[in-house]
Amino acid sequence: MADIKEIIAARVAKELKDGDVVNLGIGLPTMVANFLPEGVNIILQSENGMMGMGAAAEKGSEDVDIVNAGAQYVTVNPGAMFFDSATSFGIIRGGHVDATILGALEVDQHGNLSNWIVPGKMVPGMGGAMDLVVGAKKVIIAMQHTQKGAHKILKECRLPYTAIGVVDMIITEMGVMEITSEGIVLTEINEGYTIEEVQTATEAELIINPDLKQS
Amino acid sequence: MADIKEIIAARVAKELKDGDVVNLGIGLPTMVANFLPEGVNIILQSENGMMGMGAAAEKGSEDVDIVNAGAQYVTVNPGAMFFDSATSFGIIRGGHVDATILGALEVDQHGNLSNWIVPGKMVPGMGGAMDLVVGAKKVIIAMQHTQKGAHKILKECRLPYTAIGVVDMIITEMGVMEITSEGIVLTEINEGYTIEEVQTATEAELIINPDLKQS
Amino acid sequence: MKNKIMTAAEAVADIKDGASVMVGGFMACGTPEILIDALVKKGVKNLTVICNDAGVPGRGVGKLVSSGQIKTLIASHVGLNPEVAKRMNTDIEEDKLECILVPQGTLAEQIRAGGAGLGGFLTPTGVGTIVAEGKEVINVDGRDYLLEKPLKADFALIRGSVTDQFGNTTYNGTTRTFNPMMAAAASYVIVGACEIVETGAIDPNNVVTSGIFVDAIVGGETPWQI
Amino acid sequence: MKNKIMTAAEAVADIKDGASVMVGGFMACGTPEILIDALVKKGVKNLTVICNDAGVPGRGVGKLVSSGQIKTLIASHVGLNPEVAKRMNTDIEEDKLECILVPQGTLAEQIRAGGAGLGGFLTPTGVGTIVAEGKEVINVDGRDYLLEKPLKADFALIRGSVTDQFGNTTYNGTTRTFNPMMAAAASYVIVGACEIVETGAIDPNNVVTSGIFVDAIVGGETPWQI
Repeated sequence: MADIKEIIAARVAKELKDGDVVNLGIGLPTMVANFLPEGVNIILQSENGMMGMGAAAEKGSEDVDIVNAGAQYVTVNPGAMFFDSATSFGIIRGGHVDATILGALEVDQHGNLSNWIVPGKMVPGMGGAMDLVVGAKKVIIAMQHTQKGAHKILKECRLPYTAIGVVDMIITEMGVMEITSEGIVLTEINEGYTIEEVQTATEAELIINPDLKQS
Repeated sequence: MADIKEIIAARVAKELKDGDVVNLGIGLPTMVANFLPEGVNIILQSENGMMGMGAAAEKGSEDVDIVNAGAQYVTVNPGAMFFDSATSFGIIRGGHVDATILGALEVDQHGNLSNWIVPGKMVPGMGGAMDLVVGAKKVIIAMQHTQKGAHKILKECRLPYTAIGVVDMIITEMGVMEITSEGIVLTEINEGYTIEEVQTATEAELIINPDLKQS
Repeated sequence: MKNKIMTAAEAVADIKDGASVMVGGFMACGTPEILIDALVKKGVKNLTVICNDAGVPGRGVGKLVSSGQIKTLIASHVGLNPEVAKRMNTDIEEDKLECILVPQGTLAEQIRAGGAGLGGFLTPTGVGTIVAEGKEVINVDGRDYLLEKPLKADFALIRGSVTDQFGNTTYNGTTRTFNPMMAAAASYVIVGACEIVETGAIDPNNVVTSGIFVDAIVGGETPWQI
Repeated sequence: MKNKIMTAAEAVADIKDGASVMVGGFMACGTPEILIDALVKKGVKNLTVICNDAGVPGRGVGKLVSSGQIKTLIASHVGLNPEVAKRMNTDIEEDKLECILVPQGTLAEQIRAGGAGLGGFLTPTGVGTIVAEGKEVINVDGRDYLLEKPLKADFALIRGSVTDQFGNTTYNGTTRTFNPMMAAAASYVIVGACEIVETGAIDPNNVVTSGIFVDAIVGGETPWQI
């Protein structure tokens, strides 16, 4: 069986269309680029100042002036462009990024997101996350369904918000959920899980799509 | 006797220091660049997107992609730079232009300026003037003292304002005036004019500097 | 990815009566004449045109003024095109032009804000003048500012000096003007390009406008002849 | 015109205790290490440092965190430098660091506004979060925005890839980051340059930061060694 993170990343990749401008968060989201369907080329935006980011740089041939938002050496694709941080966030906040894919500490049924601070414990700063989730056309949360069994998909977020009402879709190893004005709709369930199991792993009450897909 | 416009432009030139960033309006102000003292090099900003503008382009060797704000073909000096209009007005509004020199329809004793519209008669638009006079560190009005005898230096502007309280200095063929919180101070008077003549040509009451210079 | 290179007629095909159209350039330096010409030929009416100025008769936006296709012109300066005043004051209803004058720095920043997802900005420009009429005045740290709102448009007509097939664009000299901000502030962006090169041929450090903003590229734009 | 080229020690000579200092770069990529080193050597205290992040220990702003010279850090992310959390929570008064966290896009725009003479701007970022605390919420056309104010500083430490003798600067790759906005938003601007060239050697179309912003140029900045 494939790694859980790979399963999630592969499913996220199916949400992307050819030519989409996409910002991938650090960690699992970065893996999405490895699972793009044939014929789908996306343009990666990196908030530190790059459009058209390529793959990680090979050891020994790094350009030390070119890093991604995780400070790792990367390459650029033909047609790439560098810009300053104000321009970068103009692109992000201005709705020119088709999709941003990132992890979460908590998401709730209103589409609220908390992923940047655990008061008193972890205060790394929000970086570009607040702008990304407010600005991108589509916000996809890619994460494991629970944190070692503890609910992450909640009725109401308990941690301080990153932004309110911004999440469009949650993709976990259990399936795919869409945030609607009625609540969280389970649209796909992964092989090996029952609806009951997904609901048990979710604090918010799931609406089951009548056309629920099994995958 | 030198041309009146040349007298004014030559006097304005003495206000500029080596290294100053200066925006010159169309017409008389443009002539200021011809009268810079020895050793004084200024950097001309052109609001249509250029720092380090040079002289007018010679006929036959124009670069059609390089014009000044009056749409005339110009050259650039070594160390020049081109930028977009938002950047250009960021420079202007941000206080990075040391002096802007422009004409006026009316100036008043509060430093209010009217130079962009005569309602019902002349409605060309303000162009960059409103930003320039609000943003530049020093606003010098260079103009003939009267409009065919009609007052232009007033107690209160009658035409719609370009901006309020922005004018620092007025230079005419009659002399030099500074705008202070007490009113307009005559600091220099040109050869051939008496204080009475200058006052008669001025609606606002002039304060005569005890150290009034004759030039 | 999709091919963005097309004819001028194809590029302006979706511009309909009543559309809002941003046009780059300053006194027509930096304005894509081939796209203006295509718009004149198409003959759409009641356009809202957003441009620094009205060009001059026979050049730039001036052509659209003369052809009577503009209903509302948002610009900072129209004094070099006498046709504008004539149409502002005409009694012939269908020739009538409304002109909204905006300080040049405010106009540039409004378009930037439109593309950058800002809800507005505070500028000291225009405080105490008729530009302030109807606008909110906000005092920040003792100084008054006008709250100016963002500007967006349905279309932008951009002039590129060098454009690659993806749409990455550079501008030569003072042709840059309003083009980069407009490219980000319009729903559908057309570049009239002087030169089209292979994607990747422009140094990524020197690209000014990203191809992600560009929907259509039309070659054959030529420098203005003196 | 005056010669701007000097040593790092000369360039930072006027930075006194309590000064506010903007530092370019993103995780130290684009940060002028030679200027940071000069500031560490000078040993000034109680600095307010404005930077995207806290660098990493031993690199970029991280050196100033470790040396205890920063009293207040305004940044968007400090998670890659554990020294920051330690100093935020210390009981030793003189080691204590206050950290003001700002969304990255807001920080970039605040610095831009500072340099561009804007009194503030309206951003949707942070609405409904703790970032909104104490800030005015303004509704424009049905959407809520936070009013964010401009940021300026006494000094800016900029990293240039190529700088001419007048100060015109270009940035290679992702070193551009906050450098261009900071160059316009500080009273005294120092460039740590990887390469210094004759004035006029950089194509005027490709200059990113104008030399008019630059007060001092220090050569000898070297790319980070892996």
